[in-house]
This record gives sequence, structure tokens and C-alpha cells, in this order.
Amino acid sequence: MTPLVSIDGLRVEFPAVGGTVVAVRHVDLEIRPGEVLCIVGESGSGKSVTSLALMQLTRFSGGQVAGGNLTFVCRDGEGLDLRAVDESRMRQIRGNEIGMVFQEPMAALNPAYTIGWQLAEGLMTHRGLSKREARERSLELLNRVRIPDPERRLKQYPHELSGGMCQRVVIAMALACEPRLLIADEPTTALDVTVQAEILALIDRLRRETGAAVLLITHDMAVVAQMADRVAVMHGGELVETGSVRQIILQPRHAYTRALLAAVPKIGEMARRSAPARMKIPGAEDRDGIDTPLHAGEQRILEVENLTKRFPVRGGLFGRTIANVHAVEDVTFHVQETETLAMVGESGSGKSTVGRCLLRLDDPDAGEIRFRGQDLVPLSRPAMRDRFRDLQMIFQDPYGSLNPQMCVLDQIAEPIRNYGLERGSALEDRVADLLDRVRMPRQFLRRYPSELSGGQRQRVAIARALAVNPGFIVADEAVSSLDVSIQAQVLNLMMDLQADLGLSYLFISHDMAVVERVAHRVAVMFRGRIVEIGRRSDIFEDPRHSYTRTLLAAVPTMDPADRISHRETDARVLHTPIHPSGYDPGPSRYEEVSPGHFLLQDSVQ
Amino acid sequence: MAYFVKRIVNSILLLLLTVSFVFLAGRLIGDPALNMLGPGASDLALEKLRQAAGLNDPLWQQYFRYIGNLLQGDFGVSYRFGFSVLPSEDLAAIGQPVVAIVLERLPATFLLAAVALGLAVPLGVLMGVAAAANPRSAIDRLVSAIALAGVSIVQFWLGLMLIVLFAVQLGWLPTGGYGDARHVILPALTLAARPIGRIAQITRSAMLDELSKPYVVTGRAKGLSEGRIVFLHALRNAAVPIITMIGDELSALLTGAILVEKIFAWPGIGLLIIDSLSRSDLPLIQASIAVVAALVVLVNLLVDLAYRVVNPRIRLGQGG
Amino acid sequence: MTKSSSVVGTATVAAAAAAIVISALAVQAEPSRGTLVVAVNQEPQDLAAQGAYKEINAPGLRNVLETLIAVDPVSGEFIPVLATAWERIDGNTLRFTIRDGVTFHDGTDMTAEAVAESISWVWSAENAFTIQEYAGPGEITAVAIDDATVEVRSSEPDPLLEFRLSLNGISSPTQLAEDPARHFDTPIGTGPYAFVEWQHGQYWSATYNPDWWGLSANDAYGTSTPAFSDLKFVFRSEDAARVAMVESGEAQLAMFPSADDCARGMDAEGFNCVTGPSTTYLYGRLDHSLHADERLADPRIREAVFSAIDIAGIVDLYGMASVPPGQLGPKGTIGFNDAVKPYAYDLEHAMALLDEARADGVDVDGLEIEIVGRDTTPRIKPIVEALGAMLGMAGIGTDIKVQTPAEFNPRVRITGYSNEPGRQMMQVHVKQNPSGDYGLLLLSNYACPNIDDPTGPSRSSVYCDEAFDAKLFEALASFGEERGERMRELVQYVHDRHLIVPLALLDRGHLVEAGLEFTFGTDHRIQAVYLKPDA
Amino acid sequence: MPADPSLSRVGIDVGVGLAESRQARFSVADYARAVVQDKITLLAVVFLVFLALFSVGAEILAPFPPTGLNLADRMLPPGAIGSKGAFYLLGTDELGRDLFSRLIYGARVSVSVGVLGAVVSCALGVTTGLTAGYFGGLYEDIIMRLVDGMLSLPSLLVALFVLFVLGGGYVNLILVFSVLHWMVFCRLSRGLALDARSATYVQAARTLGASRLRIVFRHILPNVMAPIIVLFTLEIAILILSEASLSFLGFGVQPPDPSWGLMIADGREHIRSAWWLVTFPGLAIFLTALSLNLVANWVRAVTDPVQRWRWLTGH
Repeated sequence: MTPLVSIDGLRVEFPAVGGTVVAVRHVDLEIRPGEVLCIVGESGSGKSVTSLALMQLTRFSGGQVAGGNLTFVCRDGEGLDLRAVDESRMRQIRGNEIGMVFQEPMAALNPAYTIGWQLAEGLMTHRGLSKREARERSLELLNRVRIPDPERRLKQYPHELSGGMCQRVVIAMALACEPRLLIADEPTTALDVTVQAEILALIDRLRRETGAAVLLITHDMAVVAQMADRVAVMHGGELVETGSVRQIILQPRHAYTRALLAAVPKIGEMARRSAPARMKIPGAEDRDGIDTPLHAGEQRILEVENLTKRFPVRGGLFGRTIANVHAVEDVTFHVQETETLAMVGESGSGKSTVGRCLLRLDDPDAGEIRFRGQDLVPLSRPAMRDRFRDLQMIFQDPYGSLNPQMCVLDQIAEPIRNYGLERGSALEDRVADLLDRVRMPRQFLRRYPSELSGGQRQRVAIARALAVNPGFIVADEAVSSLDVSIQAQVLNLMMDLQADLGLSYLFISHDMAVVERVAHRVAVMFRGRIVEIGRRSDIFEDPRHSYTRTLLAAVPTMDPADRISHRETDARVLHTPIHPSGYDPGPSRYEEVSPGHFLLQDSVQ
Repeated sequence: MAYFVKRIVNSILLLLLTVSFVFLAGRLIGDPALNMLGPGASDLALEKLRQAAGLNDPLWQQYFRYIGNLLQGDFGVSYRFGFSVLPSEDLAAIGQPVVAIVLERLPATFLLAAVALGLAVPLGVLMGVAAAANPRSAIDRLVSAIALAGVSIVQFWLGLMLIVLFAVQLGWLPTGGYGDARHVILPALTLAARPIGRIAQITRSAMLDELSKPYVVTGRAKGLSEGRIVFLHALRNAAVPIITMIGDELSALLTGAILVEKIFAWPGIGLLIIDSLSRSDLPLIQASIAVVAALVVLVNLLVDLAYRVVNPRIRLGQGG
Repeated sequence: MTKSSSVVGTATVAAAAAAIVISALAVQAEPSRGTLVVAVNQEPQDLAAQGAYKEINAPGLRNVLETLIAVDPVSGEFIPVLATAWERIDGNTLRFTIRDGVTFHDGTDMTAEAVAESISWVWSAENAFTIQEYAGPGEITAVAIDDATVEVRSSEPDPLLEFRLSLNGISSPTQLAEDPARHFDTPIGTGPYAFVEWQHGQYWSATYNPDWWGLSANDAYGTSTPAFSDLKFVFRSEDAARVAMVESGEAQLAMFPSADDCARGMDAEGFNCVTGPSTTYLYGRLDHSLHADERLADPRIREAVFSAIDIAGIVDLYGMASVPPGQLGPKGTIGFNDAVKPYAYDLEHAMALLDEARADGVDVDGLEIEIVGRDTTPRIKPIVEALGAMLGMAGIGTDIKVQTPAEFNPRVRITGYSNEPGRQMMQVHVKQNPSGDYGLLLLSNYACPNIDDPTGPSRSSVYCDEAFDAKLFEALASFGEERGERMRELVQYVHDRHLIVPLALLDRGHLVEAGLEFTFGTDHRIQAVYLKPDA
Repeated sequence: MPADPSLSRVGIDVGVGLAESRQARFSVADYARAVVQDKITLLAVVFLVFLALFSVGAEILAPFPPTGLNLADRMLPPGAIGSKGAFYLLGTDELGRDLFSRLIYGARVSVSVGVLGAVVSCALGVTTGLTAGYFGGLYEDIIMRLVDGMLSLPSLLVALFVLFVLGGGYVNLILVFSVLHWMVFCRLSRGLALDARSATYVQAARTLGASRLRIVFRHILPNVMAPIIVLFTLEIAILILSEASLSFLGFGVQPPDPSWGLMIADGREHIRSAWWLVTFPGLAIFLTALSLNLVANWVRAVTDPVQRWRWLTGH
């Protein structure tokens, strides 16, 4: 079979401060008709640039295809050298013969125009359809990507749709002219895991229906395992390995591929283990006494009772509160000493708000937060400041949580100075000690955040949180923006610190696989409530709540045999937890299904 | 809607405050009657003017009377005819109502502002778009240079130079005054220089911003032409900052007209303000400042309204 | 004419054509030219008959409103206008014979009653019009004695009554009766041009009056019959704008160009600059003893200050001016003193005087004389700056200011400067002295002002001298040669006391389109009948 | 971590790479090199440096005194030799004063009005804006109501009126400018503080025990300096232009202080016979405003992550 696309010796260059940077070099790839080729790699590996080069889109961002051949076989069977065709011919190919789907579905749509307008636009450009024909075809397309209520959607603006819905629209747009190749660049990275499963299944289904080839770009090995026919692994702008999906997943040849696979936590690995366990990182040194993570203590360090947080929605003639977002609704849990309680749920489930309420970054509307026996809710700002010496937080975004204008020394010294704990050389010594603890070289003291990688930044953030010797740390999606290899290292560090310092964690995460690794106990949140809470084994091996089950089922597995194809592809309309003001949703009532394993009684929902 | 009710109430309060400020501050500059009549005036004349204008009453009485009249649309009468002339105690019978004087001048200023803006908006937007679509090209450099010159130039200086060049040396256009279309050209050009520059600058930067957004890549990936992407997609989204800027510039035009009207003897409200200041004609000063302030406030309101038309997010009442 | 004139020309022709059509019905002498456009330096405050005296108030108003008698621009004599003859009955009374067959622009006849009514109204103390600044010692009233005679009386003997009656225009009494407010912006007179409209901020205009009495009278004033079909007085406060209008052919006449522009006009092809002396003086008035810093009463310091001023330099700087004859009236004014010479510029003398005062313990170095001008005065800024620099060279400290009328005016009046004790101020003013007599001038500039009754004409004087005042009031009541003698003495008296330094006698200039001949007197009024187009 | 940090600055590899590029820090040397590479900005900077030098050292650098009288040398054209052999680079004015020297002294007046006005309004606006944005509540409400109100007034007109009442002059001018321009800084910094309030590093600072004022001035302020500097630079230019306009109308700086606007106003009546009197002060204002705008543009470009790479790479 002749390949649809042949890439041969691709080299892409970008101008940079001191000359040019080669973003991609020596890349040879081919895509055959109807197949799914996955390019997998971590950020900066050049995987996106490769696809942009194929579309001849790099030129718009200053990049230049400096070498190699890009051949694409058109619908009429003619093999085109894409580097040689002019821009107007290229426009006939883009959107018509090659469709493209992007990472941020919301941003990929023009916020100023309706969905219908944007769908029709491509059709009218390439197919010369009339307005009415284009509308009919748009409707058909929306039906095809399983968007509920498509008539209405046509008149809606992107911001009125959810992210998953937007991605379906983008896919519909990409497929509008029945392209022979669909490029999907991290199409599900920005989406919740359950939505990710739907979208991936949809892409797979559409591929089968239309016969289009798919070039799927992702960083997620599990996605690869479920979607790909063939896989190309990229690293540092170069292709390190290509092969069939079975070969790459089961018998990776290149060391980088192997490392990548090892760093991915695989759900189910922890079955029948009572305590958390470190990740195994090939090539990295193993620490002594590693596999003795702590068992949870008896003392309760934190008790949260009936926590409720609502955010007002204003509107009407005088800007009164007309409704409330019930972000956190009657949540009760506790954390024991030296224990990790993981709080899982999808975006909007309220898990982060719980964390923020604990530190009073948001003020709860009701409930009690007893920390070492003292209720934090009524505390004044200065009194709360005192509590921060024992209660710290690690934030999700390592790029945002460090003050860009402060060097590492000042970052870590900030709390020490604020509480007047040390000064002068003693302060510097203490900071240096902390740096040692998070395994960062001391020469980093004078560096600024921009000179650090994501993982290094998160280490600094951890060191900073440790500076006041807290007993409890809220880790809000602390590793989710890191590449998998880095994520594994940081997770191990956190577990080591827990063991060494006797820390308790509230570990907030959306990633079930990571949670399975680190948690003693797990609380599952859905629409503001904890729907199920229990020991890790209870949740992962005996999930009782339907949502917990959906969540677990949506997690892609690393088994190439477990293809996505059989999944449900219809979009579910998410009900946002917005209720008119005055609405009382009632208390959460639980049933204890086994000791310590509580299940929300659904009647409440 | 609620937002607009609030805005309008705020605006009215603001105008009331402004008028009060002007009224009270106006009293700081000494005896209004003397200011009007000049040092040569006899005390009898001064006294008559004070009587007729109610200047002998306690200040608070004058203030409340003024505000009361003002709420009925009566800004008082200009001292202009009142001063040489007081056959009766009734100033209103002689003086010209200042509202009439101000309204008489408005069309000229509107005409000037409209022509200047009509020149500046399309030109500025086109220049900015051309520059943003071809970053760092010769076109970009040229546009940036023109825009920078426009915002850096001293308006009245430009006016003087234009008069010398086009009216005197070349004799193509009249030196000033109000008349046929040819009279508008030089003052409008003078007035438009800065808005052209500012609109070009803001358009360029807003367009650069928009053109680097993912939906533009989507558009390109859809195979749309650059023209369509630039004008239909990006420009529509860049419209909000551009409209803000246009609103700002329109307000600035209304006050910038003071200098331009003076230099070109353009009988608009700006010239009226300068005249009334130099004559210390307080009622006229108060009325013209109030009217210009009201116009500027109105422009701001309209700009706000325009946002909502352009940006569907704000239209749904989520912004603000 | 420059290139752009063609379009203006077309418009003018069109307007002229229209005017011809209108006036063709009652032709006597058709105007040969179209619209005369005059660029004037400021918009009138009003166009009322009482304001006809002020050239600055209403340039061109005398084309519409006429006076009983006028000053001939060439001879300086009184000439008949609406009065064909007049005689003095006594010190208080003048009797005028009214011209027959004159009608106002509203069609009503100019009867003796109409004239009397108009005069009484304008000069009524009750009305308190600004013309009161030229009012004499008594109140002026007028009565019609018969159909052709009007008698004007002053309640006190008034040697200058003729002069005063050359100041006010005669306007339609019908208008005064029916719509007095319109009196101020819609003049209805008897002149060769009838008022048309006043576009505020732009211009006011008038159109040829085919019924003007002067067309048939053999003693009509002026050097020509009205040659223009319409008049348009365009307001341009910017000097450069007025000049540019003449240069580009938009206007035929521009008032008061700068000296530079006038000089250029002499060489230019399309236009000329016509200049001539005026009765307008630039002068400095130095605070004396009244509410002033006591050092200023020291005659040595006063003389030093005046000696430090290079009057010729100021004149040169002002341009279009001449060195004034040491006093505030031109030669020929009653009371003019030939013996009085301009204060001599002598820097060494000034410094010597200061040293002398210093030696006597006067704190000369602590002086800081405030030199202040009003920003409405033309070219005031370089003048005060130059004065400051000149005094500075003599070692006298100065502080120069150009103030708005709002700041400046109160400081000029007795009530204002009594609030500034210890003041050291030299006010720089421009003022006209059109009366041909020193009386008003001495009274308003040197007589002691009374703070309790600041209504007197001397309310802006800074000088108080009982002896002087006594002599002045004697002089004011005298007539004839005796009057002149007394005035001359007083002029010398104030000169020796270094109270006011005349800085320049201004020439006034006009840019005039080539081919247009313009005759004007010291009053510089722009009247179409003094314009002769030779085309 | 991206394989190549400079690539991520390009912002091509979406996600982590872009986030990182937004914080990429440039050394002083990078900026210096960028200035030198950008010839036009370099020229602007050199011009401003000279301007500052002249303003400060006018007494030493100006060949003649700015005031005084020299009637022998009136209205000499540029390059003329005066009666006593003095050389007048840019000619003389109607009092025979050297135009070049007056321009130098005028720079002191015009530039210092602009700079001082901008400094005072910036200090006022940034303090109120940052605290309003971060503290929120009633305080913010009051401040922002005031700001919105004052911003919707025609500022030139209000300035004109206030100066008409107070009288012109150097100090009054600066006062009026400060009162009428602080809102611009306030609105900007309040917006920046609002953004920063939800920024993670500020939330982090809270949990690290920093006081509210420390958060505002130690954490937020350094991170929002770039747009403030840009606005500050632009405001200087705007104030210099406003000063010229007001002085031209007679409501600004009073004689004998030689401000540039006043010099244009003075020279206006000689515009035809002595073109240099109007042309040079006008050019001086133009070039100063131009340079400030250029520098502001440059600062904006190099501190904006999206524009920066273009600017610095010269692409």
C-alpha cells in the first residue's frame, strides 16, 4: 500500500536569540491510508512541530522547514511535494484533504462567532456550498460527532459549550470536508479523563466510518496503547523509535522508550498492597529503606465536618446574587497523622476548593475545619497566619507558584523571614539544608524560576513549604503538569519526605493511577460532594458508587489489546452544580459499606 | 441592563459633581461681575450686574438656585450682553441663554470631530492591520513610524505648519474659518494625526495578539485565506481594544478641538470655551464644560454598549 | 493675489451678482465690487449703539451705525454726519441740526425725537453702559426742540461735549421700544451698510444700503462712495491667521499684522501694509505710595527705575511704534507740553541713584518689582520680559508676570490693591486717548482714588496728592487757552514725579489687498467709504 | 523540561513550553545587546540621555543665559554670527536671546514638568491601584468609583479650567497633572493586582505568612513593573505634550521660564519671518515624545513574552 504521507529527513528550524534552533531533525515517517499513527513524546520533543510542518503552518510562527521531503498523496492520486507547493494550493489541502484538531478546544474556536458560522465557513470555502447547504451539512456533522441538541448548538458561541463539546465541534470542523488525514495534536490533554475516553472513542469511530488516516500526537502512553496502530517515539527533536503498538508497548527497544513506559503509573499495579509505594525509575538510584513508607498513625490531625462553599452568581437588574455554584456541599472527612488522603475527581468536582478552604484561601460558608483540635474557620487573618506554620500547601502550577522576580534563596527564605525564624547566615544555612532535602544542588540558590525546569520548580515549592516545619501539607494537583518522568521523581520525593518527617498529606489529584500509588485512603468527589470515601483498596478494588466506577473505567490502560473502540461515544451533558439562591440540596448521608468505607446515598443527589 | 442603569446613574451624579465643582471653583477667582466688566467698569454697572445675576445672595442660595435651574435645563444667561447693558433688573430678558450659545456651536465641533474620526478610524485600522499581518516588514516599519509620529507630534504645532505649507505657501486650502468642505480639511487633518497613530498602534498590537491565538491556527488549518483570517476572524476579536481606543480618542477629539479650533478659527465649542475663559463669562464656562463633560461621558457609555455588540461574552452579561 | 484666490473670486462674483440683483430695484450708484472681507482681531462683545465708540469692541460697526458728528480721519476736525450743523449754547449745552430725509434700516424716519431718545438712552447713568467711562462731569440728556433740532445738555459744564457725542451711534428707537434685547446684537442704524447677521465665533456681515443719505448728499463723509456690495468682518484672533487670509486672497483687509508681517507686506506683490499713528499708548505705571512698598516713594529709586528703561529699545521691540513724547497724549492734544521729554535711558545714572539710596540705608537689593501685563494686550510678553531684563541690568530685582484679566483686573482697582499692602508693581497697559484733551487722562491716571467711593474715574490710579488734585479739578472746569495752560503745568508736574513711563506710541497697521486704497485717521476705524478700489 | 529552552520561548510547543516561555528571564546583557541591535531605540535612548544631561547641566552646557536682552542681535537666523561675534547655532528670538540656550533651559522646564507630574501621579496611582486591587472590598469600590468618574471627564478641559482658577505656573501645572493623571496608573495597577491576586505565587505568599502590604509591595509590585514602566514612559510624553498645549494657551508655565510650549506660542507671531522660533521648539517636543514612545514600545516588546522573541531575534 502506498503511504498517504511520507516524511523523509525532516528538519525544522526556528530563529532564536543567539541564532537558529533546530526543533526537529532527521525525522522519517510515513502514514498509511486508514491507519492511526501516534507520535509520542514529552514536551519539547518536537512532535507538534512535525505535524505543523506537515501542514506547512510553521512558516506562520517563524519556523522554516530547512530540509527533507514531505510528500502527500492527494485525493486525485497525485503525490505532492508539500514543500514545493505554493500557499494557495496548500490552502486547498488544509481543511480539505488534511483536517486538524488541537489541544485547547475552547481556544481553537473563534470566540466571536457561532458554532454554525465556523462550521459553515470551511464548507463554503472548500465545497462551494450555499449558506443553506452548509447549514444542513453542519447539522449532519454535529450529529455525527454526537452532540446533543445540535440545532441549538449551531447558534451558540464557543464559551457556551463545555470543553468536551468544543472538542467535538473542532473534530466536526476537521472532518467537514472528509479529509484523508486527520491530525490530532494532544486532543484530550485539556479534558477530563471521562471526556477523554469519549473523545478518543469518537475519533476512533469516525476513522472507521470515514476511512481517514489519523496522526495522533500525545504524551500519554496509555492513550497510545489504546489508539495506535503504529507508534513513533520522539525525544529532543529526533525520532528515537518507530514500530507497531504492540512492539513499542511490550518490547520497547530504545532506552528512552523504556524509561518513559516505566515512569507511567499503571492502574491496578498496587492491588493487594496496603501502603503506598515509590515508583521505580530505571537508571535512577534507589534509596535505602525505600519500600517502608509509613503506615498511617492513629491521631487525627485534621477533621473536616459539613464543609460547604458556594460561589455566588450575580445577575438581574441590581446585580444581586441570583444563584450559587455549589462548589463544596456538606463535605466531611478526616486525615490522620502521617497519612495521605487522596481526593480525586474531575474538574469542577470541588476538590481544589476543599483544599483552598483548609488554608482559608477561600472562606467556607459553613462547617468546621479542626486542625490539631482547633477550628480554623472563625480565625482572623493574623491568627490564620500563625497556623500556616503548621499547615502548608503545594500548588498545581510550578510555573505560577513561584514569584518570578525572586531567586531560589529568597523564595525558600520567604516564610522564614515572615515568621522571623532565622536571619543572616543561619537563614542561608537553613535554606541550603532545605535544598538538600529536596535533592537540589546548592548552586541553584541564586537562580531565578525561569532558569529552572518544571520539576526543579516543584522541588523549590516543596522546600519552601517545608521551611516552617509543617505537619500537614495540602498538595493540590502537585504533579499533574509535569512530564511523566519528572512526575515520578517528585512523587517519590514527596513519599520520602513523608517517611522522614512524618508529614500528612491531603493529595488532590485527578489522576487515578497516581492516586493509587500514593494514597492511604481515597475520597472521590463529584459535583461538590464526597460520593465515596475509604481505604485505597476499598475504592480501587471494590468501588461502589457509579461515578467511581465510571472514573475507573475511563482510565486508559496500557494494554494494547484493550482498544478504545468498544467505548461509549455519545456526549454526556454535564449538569453544573448551579442552583438558584435559597436552594437547599440537603445534607450528605452515607452508608458504611465496610469499616471506614462510606458511600453517599444517591437519594441526596 | 442593570449595568447600564447603574452606569447612567453614576454618570449623572458625576456630571452633577463636575458642575458643582465648576460652579464653586468659579467663585474662587474673585468677583464674577468685575471679571466680566473689566477694571474700567463703574460700580453702578457692577452693582447692576450683581443684582441681575443674583450674585449678592449667599453662596449656598446661588448654588441651589443654579442647580435647580440646571435640572430644568436652564444654565443661565451669558454675561456677554448683560454687562454693557442693563436697562432692567431682569437679566434673562437681555442675556442670551448660554445653552443656546453652546448648542449653536456644537454642530461645528461635531462636524470636525466626525471628519477627523472618519479619517482616523479606517486609516488607523487599515494601517494597524497591514502592519500586524506583515510583522517586521517594510510595511510594519512604515506604519510604526507614521503612528509614532502621530502620537508624538504637538497638535497645534502641526496645525501651524500645515497652515504655512498648504494655505500660505501653496495656497491650496483656506487658512481657517468655517465654510465649505475645503475649510474642514486642514483642521481635521491636524486633529486626526494623533488618533490615526493611536488607532494604528492599538490595532497592530491587538492584531498581533489575536494572530498568535490558536483559533487562527485552526483557521489556517481549515485552509482559509489569510485575508479572511485577518479581517473576519482576528479583527473581529481585536475590536474590543480598538473600540475602547476609538472611544478614548473621540473624547480626546472633543477636548483636543480646543487648540485646533483656536488655531483654525473654527467656531466650535472649543473656541467658545477659550473665549468664555478669556472673558471670564462664568455661566458660559459652566455650561460649555458641562456640555463637553456630558458628551464625553456619553461617548464612554456608547463605547460600553459597542463592546457588548462586538463581544458575545460580555453581551451575555458575564462581564463587567 | 495668490493662486487660491480664484475660488474665492468666483464666490465673490456670485455674491456680487446676487447683490446686484437685489439692489437693482433701487439703484443710484451700484457697488462696483463684491464682498469686502475684513479679518479683525477679535469678536465684538456686542454691536450696540453705545459701543460704537470702541474701535476694539466693534471694528466696522460704524458702517452700520452713524454718529451725529465724527472726527475727520485726515484733518482731525469734527465733521457733520447725521447732524448737518451744531453750535455751543453755553458750557453745558450743544444744539444740533438734524439731517433731513434720513431713514433707519428698519424703514423708520430719523426724526429729532428719535435722535434725542437714542442719545438719552445711551448716556443714561441708570443704564450704566460702559460708555460711562467717557462720560463727563455731568449727566448727558437730549431733547428735541423742533423737527430738525436736538439739544444736548450736560448737568455740569463740559468742554468736551462735542467729543462725547462723536462716540455714540444713533440707532432706531422703534427697536428700543419693541425689542430692546436685539439692540445689542442687531444694530439698526442709518449707515451705508445694513446689518445682516452675526454668526457667533465666525463673522458678522452687512449689506449695501441703497437708500443711504450719503449717496445724494453733497457733504457726505468719506473719500468714496460705497464700492462693495457686502461687508464681512471675520474674527481671527490669531495674528498669523489674519495675515494668511490676506495673503491667500481670502480677505481684502486684515487688522493689526505684526511688525514682521507688515514689513513683509511692503515687499509683497499681492498686498500692502498701510500704517499710521494711533492715539494708543503702551505705558508702565509704577506703584507709588498708596498701599505700596515704602521704598517706591523714594524719588531716587523711581528715577532709577525709569532711567533703566531703554524706551527706544522697547519701541524697536514692539515694532510699528514710535518713541512717545514723554506723555500720554499726542501732539495737538489740549494740554500737550512740548517741554516734557521722554525719560532718558541712562544706566549709569540709574545705578548711581541706587547706590546713593543704598548708602542712605535703603534696602535697594531687596526690591523685587513685579512687572505685570494682561495677556489680552498684544505683544505683552516680550515687552514685560524686556522690561524685566532692563531693570535687571541696573541691579533691580524683578518678577515678571503675564496674567489673565481675571487675575489682573482686580489688582488694578483701588479695592483690589488696597488688599495688597506693600506692593511693588509696575502695571504695563495699552490705552487709547482719543479725546484730544488731557482732562480725562489726568483724572483717571493720577487723581487720588477713594476706597470708600470707588466709583470715580480715578479708581485705578496709584497716586495720591492733594495739591495735585486741587489743581486738577480747577483745570477740568476751565475752558479755552486757560485750560491748556493749566493742563500743561500738570503734565510737567506728574512727569517730574516719575509716576508713569510712556513706553511706546503705537502705529497701527493694516494689510490691504493690492489696488485697494485705505485712508484712516488716528482712530483706525474700518469704514468702507474710506476705501477706494482703483479697479 | 523542554529539550531546548530557547525553543520553548518561541511558544511553538504548546503546553508546558509556552508556560515556561512566559517567564523566561533575560539578563541585563541580553537587553543591552537588544538595545544596541535596535538602532532606532538606541538613537532614542541616546537622545533622552542627552536631554537629561542638558536639563541637569543647563548652566554649564548652554552657551548663553536663557533670559535677558540683547536688542542688537534680534531675530538672527540659525548659524548667524551676532554683533559681538557670538555664534547662534539655532538663531535668536525677538529679544536677541540664543534659541539653542533657551531650548536647553526649556528642556529643563518641559521635561521636569513631564517627569515630576508622571512621578507623582505614578506613585499615587500605583499605591492606590495595587492596594485597591488586592484588598478589594469597600475600599476598592470607593477608589474605583473615583477613578472611573475622573477618567470619564475631559482632562485637558478640566486642567484648563483649574489652571484658569488657580493661575498657571510650574508648581500648579505639576499639581494639576498629578491630580488628573493618577487614575490611569491606578486603573492599570488595579487590573494588574486583580490578575496577581489570583496568581498562584500570590496565594502561595499568603500561605507563607506574608502580610498584606508585603504581598502588595514585595510580591506583586516587582512582577507588574514592566507595564507600569511602559505607562510611565508614555505618560511623560503625554504630559510634555499637555504642558505645551496649556502653555500655548497661556494657562501653563509662565514667563520668563522658557518652556517649549511657551516658546512656540511666542514664536507663533513670527512664524513667517522667523520660522526657526516655532520650528525648533516644536521639533524638540516632537523628538522627545517620539523617543519616549520608542523606548516605551521597546520596553513593552521585550517584556512581552509573545513579542519578545521576535524583537530579540530580529526576525
